[in-house]
Parts: sequence; structure tokens; C-alpha cells
Amino acid sequence: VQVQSETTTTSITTTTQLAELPNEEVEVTFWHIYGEGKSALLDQMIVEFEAMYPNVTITSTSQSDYDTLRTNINTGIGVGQVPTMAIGYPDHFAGYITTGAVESLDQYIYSTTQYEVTDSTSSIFGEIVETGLELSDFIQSYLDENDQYQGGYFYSVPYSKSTETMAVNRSVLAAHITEIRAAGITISDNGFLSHETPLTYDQLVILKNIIVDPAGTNATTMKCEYLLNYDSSGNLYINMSRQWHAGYTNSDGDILIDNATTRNMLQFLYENFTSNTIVLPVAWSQSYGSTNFIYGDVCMSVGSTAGVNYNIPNSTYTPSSLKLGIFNVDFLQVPQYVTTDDSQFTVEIDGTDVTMTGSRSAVQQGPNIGIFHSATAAQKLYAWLFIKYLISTDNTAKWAMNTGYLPVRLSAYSSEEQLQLSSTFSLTYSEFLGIAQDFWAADGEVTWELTDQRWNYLYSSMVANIAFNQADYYQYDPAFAAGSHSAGSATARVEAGYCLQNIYTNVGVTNYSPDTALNFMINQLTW
Amino acid sequence: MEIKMQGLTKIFTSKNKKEVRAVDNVDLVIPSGKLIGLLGPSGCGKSTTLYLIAGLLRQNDGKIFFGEDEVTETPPEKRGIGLVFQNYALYPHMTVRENILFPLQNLKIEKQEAIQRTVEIAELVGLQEMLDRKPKELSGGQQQRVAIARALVKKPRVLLLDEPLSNLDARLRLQTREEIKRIQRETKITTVFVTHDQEEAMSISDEIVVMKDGVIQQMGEPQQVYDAPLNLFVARFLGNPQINVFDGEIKNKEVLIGGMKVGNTILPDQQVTVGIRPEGFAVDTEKKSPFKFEIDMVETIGRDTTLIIEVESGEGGILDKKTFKAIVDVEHRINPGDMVHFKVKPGKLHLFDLSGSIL
Amino acid sequence: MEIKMQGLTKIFTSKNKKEVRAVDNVDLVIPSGKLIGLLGPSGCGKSTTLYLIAGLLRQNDGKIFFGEDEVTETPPEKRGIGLVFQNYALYPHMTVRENILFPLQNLKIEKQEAIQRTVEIAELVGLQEMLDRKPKELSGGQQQRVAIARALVKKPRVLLLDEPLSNLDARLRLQTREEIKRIQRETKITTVFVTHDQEEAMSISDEIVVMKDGVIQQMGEPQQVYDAPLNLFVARFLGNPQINVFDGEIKNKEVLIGGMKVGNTILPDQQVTVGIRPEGFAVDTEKKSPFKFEIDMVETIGRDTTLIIEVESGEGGILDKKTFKAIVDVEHRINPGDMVHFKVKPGKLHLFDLSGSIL
Amino acid sequence: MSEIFVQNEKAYKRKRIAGNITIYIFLALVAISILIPFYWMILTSFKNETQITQIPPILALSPSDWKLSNYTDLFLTVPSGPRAGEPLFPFFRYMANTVLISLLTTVGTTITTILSAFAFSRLNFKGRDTLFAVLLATMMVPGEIFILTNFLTINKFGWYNIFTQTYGQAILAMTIPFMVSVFYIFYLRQTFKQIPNELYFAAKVDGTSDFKYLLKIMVPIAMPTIVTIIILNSMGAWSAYIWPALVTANDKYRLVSNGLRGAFTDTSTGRTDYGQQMAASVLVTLPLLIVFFTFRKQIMRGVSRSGIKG
Amino acid sequence: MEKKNNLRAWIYLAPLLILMTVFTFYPIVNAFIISIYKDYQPLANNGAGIITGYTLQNFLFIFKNQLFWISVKNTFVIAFVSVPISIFLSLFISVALKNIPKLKGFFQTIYFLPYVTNAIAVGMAFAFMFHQNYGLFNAILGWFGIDAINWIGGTASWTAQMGALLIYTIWSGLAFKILVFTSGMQNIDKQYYDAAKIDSASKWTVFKRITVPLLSPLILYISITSMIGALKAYNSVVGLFGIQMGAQPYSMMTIVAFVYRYVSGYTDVGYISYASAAAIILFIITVVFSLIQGVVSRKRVHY
Ligand SMILES: Nc1ncnc2c1ncn2[C@@H]1O[C@H](COP(=O)(O)OP(=O)(O)OP(=O)(O)O)[C@@H](O)[C@H]1O
Ligand SMILES: Nc1ncnc2c1ncn2[C@@H]1O[C@H](COP(=O)(O)OP(=O)(O)OP(=O)(O)O)[C@@H](O)[C@H]1O
Ligand SMILES: [Mg+2]
Ligand SMILES: [Mg+2]
Repeated sequence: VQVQSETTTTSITTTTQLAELPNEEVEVTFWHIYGEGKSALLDQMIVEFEAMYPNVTITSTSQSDYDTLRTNINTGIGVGQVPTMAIGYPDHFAGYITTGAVESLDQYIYSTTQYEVTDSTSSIFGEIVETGLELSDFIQSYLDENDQYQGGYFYSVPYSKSTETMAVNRSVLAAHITEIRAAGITISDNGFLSHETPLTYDQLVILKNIIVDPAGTNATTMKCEYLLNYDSSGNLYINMSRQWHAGYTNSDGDILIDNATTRNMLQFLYENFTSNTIVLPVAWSQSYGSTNFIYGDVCMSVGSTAGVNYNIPNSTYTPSSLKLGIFNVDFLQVPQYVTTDDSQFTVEIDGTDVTMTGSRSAVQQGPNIGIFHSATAAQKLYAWLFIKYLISTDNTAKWAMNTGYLPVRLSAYSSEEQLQLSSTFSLTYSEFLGIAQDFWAADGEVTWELTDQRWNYLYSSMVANIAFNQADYYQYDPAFAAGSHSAGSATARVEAGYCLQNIYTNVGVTNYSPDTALNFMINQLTW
Repeated sequence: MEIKMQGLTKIFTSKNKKEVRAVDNVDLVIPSGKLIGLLGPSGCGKSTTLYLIAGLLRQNDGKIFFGEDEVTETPPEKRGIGLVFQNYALYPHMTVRENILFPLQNLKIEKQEAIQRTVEIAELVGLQEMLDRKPKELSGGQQQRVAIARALVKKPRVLLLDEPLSNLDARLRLQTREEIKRIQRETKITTVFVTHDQEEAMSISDEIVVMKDGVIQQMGEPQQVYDAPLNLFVARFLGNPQINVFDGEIKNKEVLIGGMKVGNTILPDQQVTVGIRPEGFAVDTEKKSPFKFEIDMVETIGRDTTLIIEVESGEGGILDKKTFKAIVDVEHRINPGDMVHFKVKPGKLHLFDLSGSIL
Repeated sequence: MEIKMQGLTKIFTSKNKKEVRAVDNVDLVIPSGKLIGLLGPSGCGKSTTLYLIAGLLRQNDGKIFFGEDEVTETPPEKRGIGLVFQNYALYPHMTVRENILFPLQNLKIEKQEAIQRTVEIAELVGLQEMLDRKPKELSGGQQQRVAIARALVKKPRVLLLDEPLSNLDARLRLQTREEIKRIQRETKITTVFVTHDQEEAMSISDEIVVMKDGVIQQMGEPQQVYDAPLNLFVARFLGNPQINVFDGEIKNKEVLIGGMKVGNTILPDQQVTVGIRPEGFAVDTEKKSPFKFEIDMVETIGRDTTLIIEVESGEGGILDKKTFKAIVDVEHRINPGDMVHFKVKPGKLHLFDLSGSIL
Repeated sequence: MSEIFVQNEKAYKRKRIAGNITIYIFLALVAISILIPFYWMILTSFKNETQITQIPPILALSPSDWKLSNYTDLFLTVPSGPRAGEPLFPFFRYMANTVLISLLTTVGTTITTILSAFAFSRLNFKGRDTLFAVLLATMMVPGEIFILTNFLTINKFGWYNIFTQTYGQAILAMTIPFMVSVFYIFYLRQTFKQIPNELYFAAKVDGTSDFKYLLKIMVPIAMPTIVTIIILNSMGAWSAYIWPALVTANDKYRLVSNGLRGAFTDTSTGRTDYGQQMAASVLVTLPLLIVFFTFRKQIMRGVSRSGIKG
Repeated sequence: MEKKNNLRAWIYLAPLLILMTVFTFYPIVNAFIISIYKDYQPLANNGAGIITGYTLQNFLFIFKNQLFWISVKNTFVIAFVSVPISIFLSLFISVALKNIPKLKGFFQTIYFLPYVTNAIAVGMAFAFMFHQNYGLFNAILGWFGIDAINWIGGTASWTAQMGALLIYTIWSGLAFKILVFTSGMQNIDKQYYDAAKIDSASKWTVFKRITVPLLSPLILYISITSMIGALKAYNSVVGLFGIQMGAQPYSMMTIVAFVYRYVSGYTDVGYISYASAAAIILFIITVVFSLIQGVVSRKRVHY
């Protein structure tokens, strides 16, 4: 991963100012959606933060889910009653920004102001606190997402990020090693494919011909009914439109889907659906493909990094439903059409070869965090300090390992902070990454004891590695509110997913054209 | 308190837009402290009249006074009346006791006294053992008694009774009606008593009012109305068995029925309708009277013998009916088939013009 | 069809767990084709008996037969009965016409005929002009007539009438009851007629049944029951004005009341209760009889003079009441204050033992 | 004749028994279909994650296989942070809020419903039918439309303030807008209309005011309907979700549904922990069931009490 | 009684009218106004909201929206099929309940239970009952030799989905109707049934000519309210199919879902106006149907 610091916009002056922290009682309200069961870690950080600034009280409220959160903030904006800070998706912030309710964070990020902690009851009494944020320590795509708004300001900073990775059924691959090698794909003796370079669609088609049996999953031939499941059809659409340079939306809110490339892309997908190369969870009336991946119905499955563990078969499943038994799982990057950006690739659509220019792309997703305008200066300042605390190197790493999210800071990957994962197991984030690396290096033949705690973190570690490897070509989703003639980015994403689902459910219908689904999508997004 | 009605009119409009003049321009004064029996055929407007007095129905026209005060616009709860409904209208969810207590509670009568009065009145109507039953656990007559108790217990200024005894057996009816009469006499509550039982009306009432089709036909003391009906309707309506009505004529001061002389008069010659009550006949043991018939049936109930004579239509000038009846003393020992000569007792001959008005 | 009841018992248990034996071990045979009048004080179990016959209530014990067939378990709709309910039970949502047509439709009577019969019966009860009204647009009496029409129109095998005439005026009552009687005679429908009006019961019924507290007291032809009551209750219950009851004794074949001789008997000496109906007295114009009283009130209704004598409690051996009544011919011209000597007409002396049974 | 009668009688009896059996089977089927969701809820609450997603579904679990962890997890306490020591799912607090809200709205709704149903069924006033039609029409407007405006209103009344909202204000905001229901007014009016006029007359004669008549006669007679309304209405708070989330600034003030929806979704993957959710549902439903079964007699009597004709 | 009690009536109505004015009438009037705002952004301008004029274009937007027509079709099918069936069924169940000698209370209690259950549980249970391979419904169909139907699976046909939705809708409305009808039947004087027995009415006749007419005010009430409810169908679809409103996206979309979709995006330009416009269209449809219902039933309803 190449991390470039954004030298153009950073303007660190050498003269730093030392200022007094406001010492009045300050209440910072913080809205999030973390359920009571999941917010323990957050609560702990709050307690730590309050110990650092004893005059501050953080009131954190869970709004149950993102929709409720957004609705409550929006209605709150209408009456001037918003929290000091909140997490939210980019499109939430895009909406808040149109009403002028969120505070630009540039004033803190680029500030050189330093504060001395003078409260003797503070746990950091006497230390110097900085407001500025080391942007170069963040993954670029995250930053791009957070300053995509009007004027190029940061209205939020990345908080809790994830991406998609692909689970593969390594046992199936291992059963066909000779054929796969014969087809020119590198594969280890134990069925591991490359963890550094993603598979291409050409390779997928090759694999499909080897390991897919449309007649049904078969334990003797070790073939699956489908090749690749894609959990989020919205992500499939958006990501693919980037990979194909097909046009989707932009941050100005333009809907760019009514074009020939998109039509080609949908037709291509339709044919892939038909040939069992790609499948959506609706095939099994599910929201996620993981269960069917475990059952062996499909050999590969793209899903969120946060859902890793749902892809691992184990003995709690009824043996009869595991068509391929308990198999080995590996994680790879999401498949791509090209290996270098802006290069050409050829696909067969409707029986003819079509050549197009494409790029690599992987989605990055998850909430950011920002501060609202209406709060007092002191509230905002402390809110900012709190945000900084939440995404500090140690805390982002801690958060990542606890929740399945990824650290937002590069430094987290080398953080020396020991993190207590269980009562008897603690390690640094890089040691955590090392678990998978060791495993892969040994071609899966590690000599760990069965009771070794590393087994418990093997798969999380795999996806953390994979995610880090594909961070190079992360793309973010343009975020915008609806205009008077088109829908907003959230609707666009939903409709994109529905478009693919509609196409999928028409597989096998004679004379069906994916244009129908696209036209409906256009009707829903523009007027 | 005197009740005065002036031009009181109530018109019902039923679904099919037909108008029913249930009470038609009634002028009536009910003297203070009297018990008035309101009589008339089914559907003549008796209940409606009571409801108007009570204020439960709103008149289309006319005025009502209680004493000096016009109450036309006064709501029923302010009129201070007691009312026994024809179909009882007991509160189904309350026990007998609660039903009777209810008006007292509304009058804010002191609790002790209210309970006392409830028990007394329940004894009066013979319900003391049923105080804790709900109306649906009572027989028809028992329900009616509860309704009476409820109306009486509050000692109203005006008491309105809509066929209050119709479901009671003779003995209880007698008892209750005498009790009502007694209470009325003692308290001097102006009372209107609707009944279809003329015997009841006549024996209990100070005066009776006979109604027909919403119009008052006659008002007066019972015996007087019985003895001197103002029109054929009243004559026919009162009396059981009914009055015998004949087609007759006056010729030379003689009253003739079917050519047979039945009496004398001072009226000029004309066609008349003649009414003679069954008991207006006497047996002419001397068999001189020309007014004679062969007896078809003899009924003896208790102390009377009713002679029933079946006639061909028009025969003997008899109107309406195919039979006429005479009641004579059981002593006469008459048998079917006997030929009996009748005399008409003095003052028992009623002469009406052809429109039905008394001459 | 004959109706036979064997040991029929119906017990109600009210909320407060008290048992009411509304019908108590009744054995009764209602002869085929007869009209039976069921009489008794309010709450004695008349309606309950009818409902048991109809099958609407389930007996606690006993059996019912229609002719040869036991119908104890037969549901009401299979019993083929007509029933007039005491409070009419008209279907409130149907017009009069629909109410009357309803049973015919259920019997799948051909439409044309059904309409024909409806109109006929409506005319019979004088409702022809109200066929399109809903029950609540009718007066009480009109509603009752609809109920009668509905029961009669289907020509039932058994006709049960629960005080069917109580809300009708005298004239209509007479008409309707005679019509009921006529229909009954013609069709020979076994009919049970509940009424509290003894005059009605006696004049219409082939036989009457007197009930008290759920128990049959006496059954027989009306005049016979009137003339020869089996017990004091029946004697008291029948007759209006009520029978006069005296404390008496038999001494040397003489019947004495308060020491005064009123008649002779062949019974041995004992304490007795003596009943004399008001019309059982005659005026002893010769003033010889020792049985003499000063008259307090004189009432003349129509053809009779009722003499009312108020007595001190126990005076003259009179039981129950503080007055006794004698009905004599109006001819006697008696005035209040007159001293009248009474004789008892032959056969008018009823002697009961102290438990109330006839001697 | 008598022969036929007897035969019919037997055939009739047979028919009646057959009829009864059919009715029972029918009613039992309906009952089963109504019970299935309950069964499913309870069953699911005893399953672990893989059992829940298992295909074919597990239709029964022997008690020895019951996983109580879904329940016990609910009562695990928060180890640290501001809520340290409190249960993960603040069951009792949410229950208390819900019960309070339920009581208040039910009392309020019942009062307004009775008063207005009375006015609409018994009193004759100008514009009555028009007004009633207008009320009915409001039922036809999808309520989703009201939410924003009402929120603004609540705020104007000062009942919503993100920093200073008190429990009392939250209660007001959650109850006051729901103290009317045209639906129930309409329902009760129908019942009121069926009470015979004579009773109103009788009461007038007995000297009651309209209000007393309403209280002493109409209400007791219409009790079955009113009990029905009370039951239906009091359940409302148990499923209220959107509005309470909107007008409460503090999640301590919220209701069970808010807890049920939010608590068991893994926010990073969007997956719901159905086992825990069902366990919580069972817990939330349980008090209702207990109340319902303890007062079953009274409730059923209320519902089935024979009213009008005594 | 017959006098006009104007003042008194308004006093009785006061609590209702005050609350409704604030929380119902005002928002509705507001909705009407909002529906003609052009480019309305309710929260812009620091919550004051901005518009650029007035327009009827919002209604045009609705009519041009393909989704709206899908919603209308689904909504109508739901309303016209589920309402009559559920009324009939619940009447039938109530009558059956009335007619059984024993276990009445037991069944009544069970029918009551849905009020104390939880929507999520019901949704899950139904999804399971409709499962193509393991569901109860297909098992029952199997007894009659009917092939398993894909009711709500991702590739289910529209008819099957609608069938499942209707079953679910009818089920969830049944308990309320049974409750209303059973309590309504208790109010019918037993005497009418006695009289009908005497009049030899068959069970069916009693049902048709006595029970139904005497319940007619309640039946009208139920049919109007369930018609309104059915035209506002939303929760049942979410319960069964989740927020994508169908086995395929939007395949079971309803008008209220359409409204809701735009209400929940109210921060976006014009969305709340679209929602209001759609709500008004639904309102007009509902009023028309209710009027028709009212007129049709006028003759048959007995008070
Ligand atoms: N449902 C019931 N519960 C309790 N007791 C009842 C019930 N129905 C009737 N009774 C009692 O049974 C007795 C007989 O009642 P029934 O209705 O047969 O009387 P009845 O002879 O018809 O009287 P009436 O002439 O007053 O109508 C009465 O004492 C009555 O109070
Ligand atoms: N609500 C109504 N709608 C239409 N007509 C009615 C209504 N109420 C009563 N009537 C009619 O008005 C007339 C008088 O009725 P009312 O009840 O006063 O009679 P009534 O004298 O009490 O008769 P009854 O002795 O039969 O009770 C009757 O012809 C009746 O049909
Ligand atoms: Mg009357
Ligand atoms: Mg009776």
C-alpha cells in the first residue's frame, strides 16, 4: 500500500499557539446507533475521555439504527435541536450540509493550536493537547470521501470503516489444483490463490468452468452450483460501474446511468447470472449468501469484512445441510477486470466480444463522524477532542479488532499498543495481522495447538490483511442530497441494488431485457 | 299542580315519508291533584301524549304549562315527573335496588333515607325479595313492578303512568292500583294514567279522557262519560260487553228500531243511530214488548247471564256486529232457544245523529 | 296434538346463588285441540312453562311429549310451535311485513301464498296500513299485534301465547281474542294462553290452569274452577272483586262467622276458613239474617252496585283485608250508612280447612 | 306423521353432532394458526444462531436443548462506561416507561372517546354529521404525513429539547398526541346508538343530567365495547416505535419497541440476532400475557358481558 | 332529546377537538399546503424551510412515477380481496364461537392473544409458514396433491406473493374483527334468537336475517375501517417482505409505502411535497370508496 500524504492542502505552520482549555462544565451529546450490547467499548472510551477532561460529560445516545438516527437529526435540525456530534454515512452528512447544520472540521484539522491541561484532577494533567489532525496517517480514500462536499471542506472524519472481501471455498479449489494450474492460474498446493493481486474476471470464468456444476452442488466431484455470490447487489452495481467506467453518479448529484456502457454492463451481468457465474442471495431468498456458502451451494462469496465469521462452517451446523462437509475457507480481494487502472479489457456480451477501458475498484464503507454547527464553541472543541480520541491510533486499532471494522489510521497497523482480546490473549495490531500472514506463509500447515487463541482470530486477521491490501484502489461513493430533478445518493444506491435484483429474478424469462430494470431505475432516480 | 296543554301537536314522519299525527291539536287541562285516566284504542296517541308532558318528545306545535309555568322548553329532568314506561325501560345493568335508588341519588336524597324509601316501595310492589336481581332475571310482571316502584319512589310532582299494570295479575293489579290511588290521594300528585282497561280507568280515575286518532273525544267523570257518551265512538269504546248499536228512526216522538218501538223522545223525526248497553235491557217478563228475539247463546260468568242473539246482517237494525248482547240477572234462568221480550231501562237509550254525535 | 308434561322442573340460579324453582315438578296434560288458559300471579312460572314447552329453556328435570313423541330434546325450531312473546320480540330491523313473512319464508311457503297470508293476517289484527313500518314506529299495542300476527300466520301445531293482549284496548282485545278463539276452533291447534286477566281466561279457555310458585293448583273448565275452587289460593285468585274470606267455625252443622250463622253443612265441628264471593251475597230485605253490616261505601259501575264494608281487623272474622265487598243489584238503592242484612246464596259458601284445602 | 318426526329427529341429531364437530375443527385450526407465531417466538428464543438459520427449520426443541443464553445475555451488565452496572437491555426501565405511557394514553383516549361518542350518538347539534364525516375523513389520511408537523408542534410546546428534556416532557410528548382516536369513537358510537332510547328517556325522567346518564347508564351498558377499546388501545404503546424515538432526547425515556429494534442488530453487518430479539420479545410479551391471564375472566366478561337488553 | 344542544355538545367534544386541531387537522392542512410547494426543503435555512414557488407539478411527479402505479395496483388488490374475505371469515368465526356449547372462553382467549404479541415475531413466523420447502402452507397444499408454491422466495411470482400477503393481512386483521363481532353479538338480545327458533329459521337464515342485520352497524364500521386500513397497507408488507417491499424489490409496493418512501427522505428537495401529494391522492381514493360503501350500505344498515 502506497500512502501519500496530502501535501497540497496541509499547511502546518511552525508557529504553534498555546491556549487555555475552556474549564466550564460542558455537556457533549453524541448520537450513534450502537446497540446496548455493542457499545461497551465506546462507553469505556467515554469514561477514559471524561477522566482526561473532568469538566466534560459525554452523553451518548443510541438511536437504534441509521434511519432513525438520520431522521432524528433531521427533525432536530428543523427545531434547532441537534446533538453536538454524531456518526453518519456520507449521504447523511450531505443532507445535513445542505441545511448548514454541520460544522466544517478544517478549523480543527489544520489548526496549530495547542492546549495545556491545567485541571489537576485530569488523568492527563499537565500534558499538551493538539487540535490538528495528522491527515497523512489516514487512508486516502477515506479522506477523499470526507472532503468531497461543497467547497472541499471536511465536514466529517472517518470513524468506523469496512470494505468487502471475498470468501472462497479452499477445499473445492484444492480438489481441482491440476486443472486450475493447467488453465494458467497460480495456486498453492493447499489451494491458496494470491492474496496480493486480485482475481480477474477472465480467471473467474476459467474457475467457473472447472468448479461449477449448474446441476447442483456435488460432494464427489467437489463442485458448487454457483461460482460467486455477491451479498450487496448495490455494491456490485456501483463497484462494477467504476470498474467499467460506466458512469454512476457524481458528487454534484448528477445521475449518469443512462448510457450504453451501463446497458452493456447489465446485459453482461444478466448473462453471468444466467450462467451461474454470479449469483445474488435472493436466489435462496436470503439477505446474505454466507449460509449458502457454508452449505456449499456457492464457492465464493463477496461480503462485508465485518461479517467474516458468518462464512466459516463448523460443527454446530447440521451435517446433512453441509453439502460439501466442513471445508477450509480463505479470503481474497474482490475480483477485478483489469490489473492496472485505465487499461483495456474484453468481455463477451450477447455473443460478441466487447473491449472497454476499466479500472480497479473496491468499495469502502462505514460511518464517519462529525460535529454540528449549533453547539457552543466549547462543546465543539471538546467534541473534536473526543473524536480525535476515538480515532487515535490505539483506539481505532482497538475498535477494529473488537468490532470487525478496519482501523482508519495507517499508524494503527504498526501500533505498539497491546490490546486485550480476551482475558488471556493480548497482542498488537501488527501481531494480529501476523496471524494470517504466518498461516498463509505455512501454506495453511501451521503447527499451532488446537487451543491456541490464534485460531480464534485467524479469519479476522485474514480479512484485515486483504482489506489493507486492496486499500490501494478503494473508491468512495459520491454523497449528495436529492435535487429538484433527481434523487439523492442513498436512493441511488438502493435503486442500483434493486436494479440488479430485478434482473436476477428475471433469469430464465424469455425475451427479458435488463433495459427494463434500468429504465425503471432511471424513472426512480430522475424526473 | 295543574297541567295545561294548548294546541299540542306531535307529528311523526316515518321512513317512507308518511306523516302520522299522533297527537293532534290537543287542548286539555288536567286539574291539580287529580288522577286522570287516559283511554283510547291502541295507537291513538296515549303514550305520545305522556311523552310530550314529560318533555321526552318535542311537540311540533302547542304549549304545555305546569301550573302557572310554561314548561314547553323545560328539559325532562327539570320537570319533576315520574314516568312508568309501557315497556318498563329498566336499566339492564343495575339490580332492582339500584334501579329504584337511581332517581333518589339524582335528587341527592340522603343515603339513609333513600335506602329506607327503596325498601318501603319494594315492599309495596312485592319485590322485597328480589332487590338484588337484575331485570333479566325477573318475570314480565315483576319488571313492571320495578318500573312502578322507580317512578313512585321519588314522589314526583307529576306522575305519568303508561299502562303500568298491564302485565300484572288481577289481584296484584287491584292491589297496586289501589296503592297508586292511595298514594295519589295522600300526596295529591297530579297523575295521568294510561290504560286500555276501562274498568281500571273508571274505577281509579277522578276523570277519564278518551282519545282517538290523536284527538280528545271526551273528558269527564268516569260514570258520567259512561252514562252520557258524547259520541258513538266513546259509547262504543267504553263498556264491556260493548254497547249495542242499532239503525233507528224517530217517528212521532217514538224511537223505533226495525220498526219496533223501544222508547219515547221529544226529538223531531229523523234517522238516528241508537245505542243500548247490554245491561240497559230488562227482561219483559210480561212478554208485552214488541222488541223480542230468540236467544242463541247464554253465558253465565259469575253473577251475570249474558244473552247472545245472533242476527242476520241488518236484521233488527243492528249495526256493526252480527250479534247483540244483553246482560240480565242470572235469576231469569233463560235457555238458548227461548224467545225473550226486552224492555229498555229508563235513561238507557242513547240517540246519535248519523255522524255519530249525541242528540 | 296433545301436550304432556311429566315432572317438569326448571330452576334458575341467580347471581347471588339463590335458586328459584320457577316451574316445580309439573305434571300436566293439555288435551289435543283445546285452548288452555294459564293463570297465576306475576312470577309464578307461566312464561317459564311456555318457554319449556317451546324448547327455549332447558328443563332441569322432567319430560315433554307432543302426542306420542317425546320432544324433551327436540330443538324449538323442530317443534312446530307459534309463540307470542310477552315483550313481543319483534325483529327491530324488519318492517311489519317482513316480520310476519319471516316464519313463512323459513317454512318455504310459496311466495304468492305467503304474501297473501301476510296481508290477511295483518287485516285481522288491524295492521294493514302499517305493513311498511319498523317496530319502533309502532305503539305498544300495535307491536303486540304484530307479534300475534307473526305467531298465527304460520298455522302452527301448537300455539303458545304469553299475555298476548295485555297492551290492547278492551275492544281490540275482545276482537282479537275472539279471533284467536275462532282460529283455534277452526284449526284445532292446541293452544296455551297465558294471561293474568281471569275474565279473559275464563271466557276464552276450554280449560284453565291456575299456577302458583311453579306448582299447578287446579285445572278444569273455567266456570267449574270458579265455582268449586280446590283451595283458598284459587278461590282468592279468581273473581273480581276478590272473594271475601272469613275466619269461621262449624258447630252443630251450622257455619258460623264471628258467631253469626251464615249457612248449614254436614261436616263435623271444626275451625274453618269460609269464602264467600261478593256476588254470593243477597240482601235480606226482610232484615232477619244476623249477618249484618253498616255500609261504608257504595260504588256503582254500570249495572252493579258494590257495597264496601270497612271492618276493624278481625271484626266479623274477616281475614286478610280490612274491607269486604258485596255486589248486589243496583235496584236495591243502598246508601252509605245503611245497615244491610246479608244472606248467602245457595251453593256460594266455600269451606276450607286451615291449610287452605277445600273441605 | 309421528314416524317421520322421529326419523327427522335422529337425522337432525346426527347432523347437529356432525355440525358441532366441524365447527370445533374449524375453530381449532384458526386457534392453531393464531398460536403459531407465539410458538415460533418462544422456540426461536431458545435457539442459537445456527439453529435459527437452519434449513429445514427446527420445528421443536426438547427442553434439554434449550439455549438460555439468549435470555441470560440480555441481563448481562455493562462492564464499564457511563452505564456500567446496568443491564445490556434495560428491560425494566423500558417496561416501566411503556406501562406508564400505555396507561396514560389509554385513560386519555378512553375519556375523549366516551365523551365524543356520546355527543355524536345522543346529542343533536348543528353540524354533527358534517363534523363526524370530517373526523372519519381524517382516518383516511396516511398518518406518516403528520409526523414532521407534529414533531415541530411538540417542540413549540417545549416538550422536546435535546439537552433539557425532562421525563415529564417526554411523557407528554409521547402521550398527548395519542389521546384521541377517531377509530374508537366511531366504534363506540355504534354501540351507543344501539342503546334503546327509552333508557335515555327513563334517565331523564329520573332527573339525571346528560353527563350522569353517560356515566351511569351508557358506559356500564357499553362496557364490552369500552373494555375492547381499552385493551386494543393499551397495546399501542407496546408497538410504538417511530414517534417515541423521535421525541425523546434520552434513550432512558424510550419504550420497549425501541429497545427491541435497535438492540439486537449487529450494526457493522446489519445482521439481526434473532435469538436475542425473540428472547427480548418473549420477555416483553410475558408481562402482557401474565396480566392477560390473571385478568382473563374480567376481560372476557367485559368483552362478552351481555349489554343492552339486560 | 330532540332539542338542539349545541353548546352542550361542543363541551363534550372540546377535548377531542382541541387535540385533533393541534395534532390532526393542522398537520393535514399543512400537508395540503406542502403538496403545492415547489422545491420545498423543509430544513434548509436553518430549519425555516425554503420554497421557490407554488406548483401542481408534484402531482404530475406522482403520476409519472412508475412505482406509484405499481403501488396503486397492489393496494387495490389488497383492499378488494382482503376486506370482504376477512369480514366474512371473522363473522363466521364469531358465529361459530357463539354456537358452541363448550370451550368458548378458551377459544376466545386464544383469538385474543395476537394483541399481546410482537410484530417481528409474527413476521418471522409467517415467513417460515410460507417457506417453499418447509413451510406449513405448502405442507397443507401437499395433502391435496398441490405442488409446493414459491410464496415469498426471491423468485416468487406476483400472484404467489400477493396470495401470501393477503393471507397474512387477513390473519393479522382477524383477531380485531373477531373481538368486535363477538362483543357486538353479545349486545343482540337473546329474544330475537328465541323468536327466530320459534319461526323455524335455519342456522343460515338466522345468520343472514338476524345476526347480520343486527350487527350491520358494526359490519359497516368494520368494513369502512378495514377498507381504510387496507388502502393504507404498509406494515403487513414490511412484516412479510422487509423494506424492499416484495420478494422482488417493490413487487408488493403499496401507496402508503410510496408515501413513506418520500416522507422519510423529507430532507431532500421536494420529497415531502411528493409525499403529501401522494397522500392526498390516497385520501381522495379512500374518500371515494368510503362514500360508495356508505351509500351502498345505507339501505342495509339498521340502527
Ligand atoms: N333468568 C332468570 N334468572 C333468575 N330467575 C328468573 C329468571 N327468569 C325468571 N326468573 C324467576 O322465575 C320465576 C318465574 O318467572 P316467569 O317469567 O315464568 O313468571 P311469569 O309467571 O311469566 O310472571 P309474569 O306474569 O310476571 O310474566 C319468577 O320469580 C322470576 O323472577
Ligand atoms: N317513532 C314513530 N314513528 C312513526 N310513527 C310513530 C312513532 N311512534 C309512534 N308512532 C305512531 O303514532 C301513533 C300513536 O302512538 P302511541 O305510541 O302514542 O300510541 P298509544 O296510544 O300509546 O298506543 P298503545 O296503546 O298501542 O300503546 C301510532 O299510530 C304509532 O304508530
Ligand atoms: Mg302506548
Ligand atoms: Mg311472564
